[in-house]
Amino acid sequence: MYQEVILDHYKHPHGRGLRDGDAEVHHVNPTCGDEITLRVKYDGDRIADISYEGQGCSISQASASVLNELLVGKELEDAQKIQAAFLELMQSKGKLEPDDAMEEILEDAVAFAGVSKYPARVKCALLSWMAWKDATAQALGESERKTA
Amino acid sequence: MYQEVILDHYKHPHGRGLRDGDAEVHHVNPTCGDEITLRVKYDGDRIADISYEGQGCSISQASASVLNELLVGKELEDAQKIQAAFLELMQSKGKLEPDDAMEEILEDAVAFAGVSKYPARVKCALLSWMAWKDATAQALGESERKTA
Amino acid sequence: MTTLPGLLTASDYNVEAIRKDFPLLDRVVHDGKKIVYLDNAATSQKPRQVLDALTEYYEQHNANVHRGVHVLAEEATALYEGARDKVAAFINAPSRDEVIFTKNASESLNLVANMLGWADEPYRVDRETEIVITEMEHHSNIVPWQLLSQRTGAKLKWFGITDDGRLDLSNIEEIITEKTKIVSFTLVSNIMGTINPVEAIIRRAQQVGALVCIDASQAAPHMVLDVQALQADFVAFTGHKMVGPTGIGVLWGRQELLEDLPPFLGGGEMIETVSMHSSTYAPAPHKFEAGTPPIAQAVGLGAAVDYLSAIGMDKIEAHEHAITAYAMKRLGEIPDLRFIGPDTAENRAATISFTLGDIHPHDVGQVLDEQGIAVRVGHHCARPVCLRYGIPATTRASFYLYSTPGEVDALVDGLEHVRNFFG
Amino acid sequence: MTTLPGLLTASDYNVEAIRKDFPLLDRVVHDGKKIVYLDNAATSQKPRQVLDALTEYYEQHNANVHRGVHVLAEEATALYEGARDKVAAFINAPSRDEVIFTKNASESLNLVANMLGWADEPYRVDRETEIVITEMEHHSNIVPWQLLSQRTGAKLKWFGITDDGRLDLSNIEEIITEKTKIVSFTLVSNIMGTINPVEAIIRRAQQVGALVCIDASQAAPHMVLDVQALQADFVAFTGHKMVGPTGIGVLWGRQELLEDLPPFLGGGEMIETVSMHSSTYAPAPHKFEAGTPPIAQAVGLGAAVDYLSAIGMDKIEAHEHAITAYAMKRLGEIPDLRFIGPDTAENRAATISFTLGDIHPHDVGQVLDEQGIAVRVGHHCARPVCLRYGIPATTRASFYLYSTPGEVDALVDGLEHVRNFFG
Ligand SMILES: Cc1ncc(COP(=O)(O)O)c(C=O)c1O
Ligand SMILES: Cc1ncc(COP(=O)(O)O)c(C=O)c1O
Repeated sequence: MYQEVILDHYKHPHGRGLRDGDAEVHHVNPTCGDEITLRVKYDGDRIADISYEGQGCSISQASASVLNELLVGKELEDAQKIQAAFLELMQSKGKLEPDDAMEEILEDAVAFAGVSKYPARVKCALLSWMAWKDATAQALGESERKTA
Repeated sequence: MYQEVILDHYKHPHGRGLRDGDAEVHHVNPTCGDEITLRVKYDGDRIADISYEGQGCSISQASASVLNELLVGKELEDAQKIQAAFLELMQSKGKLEPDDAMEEILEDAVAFAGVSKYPARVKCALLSWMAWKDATAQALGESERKTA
Repeated sequence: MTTLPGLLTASDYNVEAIRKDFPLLDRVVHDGKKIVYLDNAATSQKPRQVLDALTEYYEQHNANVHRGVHVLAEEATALYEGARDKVAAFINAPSRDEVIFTKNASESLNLVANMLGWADEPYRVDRETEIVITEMEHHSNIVPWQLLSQRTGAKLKWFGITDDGRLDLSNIEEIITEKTKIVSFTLVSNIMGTINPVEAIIRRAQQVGALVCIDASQAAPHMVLDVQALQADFVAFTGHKMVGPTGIGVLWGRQELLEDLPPFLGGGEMIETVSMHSSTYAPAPHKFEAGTPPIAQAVGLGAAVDYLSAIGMDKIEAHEHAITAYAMKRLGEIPDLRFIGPDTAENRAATISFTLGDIHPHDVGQVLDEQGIAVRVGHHCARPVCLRYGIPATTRASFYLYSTPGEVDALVDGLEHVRNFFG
Repeated sequence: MTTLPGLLTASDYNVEAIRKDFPLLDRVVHDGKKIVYLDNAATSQKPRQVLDALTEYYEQHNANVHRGVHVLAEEATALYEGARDKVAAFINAPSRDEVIFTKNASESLNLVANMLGWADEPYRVDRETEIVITEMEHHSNIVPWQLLSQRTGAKLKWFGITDDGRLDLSNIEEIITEKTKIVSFTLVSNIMGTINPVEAIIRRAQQVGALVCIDASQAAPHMVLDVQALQADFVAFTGHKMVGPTGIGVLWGRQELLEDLPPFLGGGEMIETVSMHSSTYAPAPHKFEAGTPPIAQAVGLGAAVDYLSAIGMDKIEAHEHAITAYAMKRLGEIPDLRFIGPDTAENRAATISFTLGDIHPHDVGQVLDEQGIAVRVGHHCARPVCLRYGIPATTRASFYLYSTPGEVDALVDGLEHVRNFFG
């Protein structure tokens, strides 16, 4: 499961640190103590920034880095498509072989395909993505329920 | 376990019915609903009467009848010896082969030897004996604890 | 015996093949008598498939659940949670997260009582409110409510029983009122076999906004159980009566309720995060599963529902109904035999209580046992029913998917012997 | 490796023969790697002898207990109550009636908390009184007391932990006061392995007349447990950590207390007599065992204590101590490895937590798992300890009677690999 790409993101995370944002959320993975504080900044429907700080395993750290890399600069609608694809991949229990179309959407995030075989780690990979979803809902004033 | 003697006592109980007494107790075997109300009458240290009324299985009924037959007319000290011997027999889990000495003390009550193999029935056989012990304690003003 | 009315033919329901799955049914007692096991309402026997699932779990996958990244922990978790999926499907639960594993039905029922005792409004049971049960409940659906009533001041009320062993609902409007917070009753009586009219009770409870808890301990093993069709709020049952292991029970509850109601037992597994000052709780079902759960036993229960489903609950029900009808007919022919409970096979399950003249049930049971026939005698943890009928105890024969007409015949012959013995 | 200091020789303690009793230890994972099972503090593996006892129970004797006159019911009752005798002897209980079977240690601890919450004076916990625990408790010995404190208004206090993983008793007179009703603490920490000084705490508790509850979940499997020598009032532990089945726990309590304290769960088995209006309760232990108990699991636990006793708890303790000392030495040589807890083998059990540089424990555990080594990572249901040391989680290796020096070596090699991988 430890693809080179994942280790790279882990060792050299993108966009780490807390910067100005429209909303801030704090998510915890109670089973392992992974934590993330994440802020989103929107410029209309465009994601201007995703900044974060947290502690956790290589998977959760790398995943937050990939999230930042993939989503910052995107329109909300596109970001949601990416998020949906990532969620699908992570819930596939290792049974989904990423094809070219998926790779186009998910880019570096396809490296997490192997993680989906490990139920205990799926939550690590999803932590920052769930936090982003939650923060977005808050920032844009929706009242979605927290899906920790 | 159903010795002839037991069936006889069951069908033709001795001294059944409630008569005048110095103390009355009511004992219940909660696992099967056997119940007995028992009165003792003392004449000094001599057991003048044991009267009882109850519902229950052949074992508990026959045992009360045997109790009455054996103990009425006895001195308390002798009665306690008989009671102790009966208790020992009933707790023997079928491993005690009544000898002549025991038979001399217990008379008809040795027929209950077979019952001691059946843990669920031992309580039935002991119900009236425990009630007698309790009633005696009350009648003679002792403060023994109930041993239901 | 294959001409028994209603009995499925061997091609539809091969009872001899089923019996071969149950090692205990070959047990020989009292010098060579093959056991005739008619104590299924107390507990059922276990098929090889369930025992194998237990052994395989312990030999190949045993680990603690939910907390590990190693392969055994993941396998054990998948098996445990997989059992939850199976049970959810078995009772047609809308969501797997509505299935809580407990140690037995008694814990499930205590869990409901305690949730409500500690709940906030609108669920809170307190001195202004009322609890409704029935006179035909198992002690496990009486005592938790008595305790709750004592500890909260709520008033405990109950439905009585008619002479023929049915719930007396004639005063339903006085029993279930605007003050009623919870109505808890058994779907099938464990002493009389009565199948209770769920709909009438639920309708009234819904009118007044009371929650409904159904004790399905004697139903889940024997009939199709569909919690959505039942429309109750909670449904409790127990593994050991449905060919599963001891040590496992289930509480199903509606999701919104499980979200809103407070936890009962505290500890590992049921928390989200703990500090010395305060804790937050995991979402249901974990909120209600404190400590290491009965992992192997849940896996065993999963194998049990697989086993029952493969045969088909509808077929099991039909088989038992035919056996019951036959047993009622043959038992009814015995002089002095008095049924305690409905005297027809309609709306009743395969549990038959009776008295035999004035021979005490203990004696009936003992003499049957000497012939290798295992029935239960006593108050069957439903003493109020005995009080109601003015009897100290009953003899109870209860059948299951592996029972045969031949076993009914053995019982009838055995009872003849009892009558002669004490006659 | 036979020259390890303190390791018993094969004639005294044949670890290879012991390993053969445990089928799971032959399990092969991840393409041919034989499992190295170092997650014993979470749960232990089970010997063939225990699995056989379970199977034999179900195949030969299965029936419900305490209520029947038939031969199976009598056999099942004798086996179940026989298990109680075995457990009583194992912990040197003055009376078998002081041994209550629960589903796990968590239920045992909740039982104590709830008994006291519903008790009359002098035991009653209420807003005038205080509860004392420690910062190194398992969540199962924290949350029940937090709930009790919230629900009664009693104040919850606790002992802190020193930098080297010991209880800080320096302020014992301020923590345990005249207001203290109950002191509940763990004999052995499940995260740090610390063995706590029982005597000092008991002495102070006795001075002020507080009850003492000991969580022996991590002690009962590993050392001689003598409840009379401990002088506590309650002792809780759990079957699955001591080579027994899941689904069974124990609460030992002093007889007078069990007589005086109120029941917790209500239902069948725990009653003396029931009417719709009120019920009376059976004497202990049955008063606290509502519903069909975990019968097979109790029988399995009986077989487990037989198994452990046949080897000898003193020998198991000595074996584990030698393994622990060796592991501490070898792990201590790894750069960046920091022990969380005592850094010597004295007064500590065979459970070792550590961090490895800034590699997250999840990653440590995963890479070890790929090599077939099963350790636990996380907060081990003792999150306050992680908070105390400012870490999110630890990696924990825990040994048992079947652990070998070779498994310690495998762990050390595995950790080297982890360091290189993330280095
Ligand atoms: C110290 C301690 N206490 C209590 C428990 C709870 O035991 P169980 O999960 O079996 O209820 C555990 C183990 O999980 C433990 O290690
Ligand atoms: C109707 C009913 N409810 C509840 C129970 C309690 O089940 P358990 O003893 O498994 O808790 C039983 C069986 O004993 C029962 O028959």
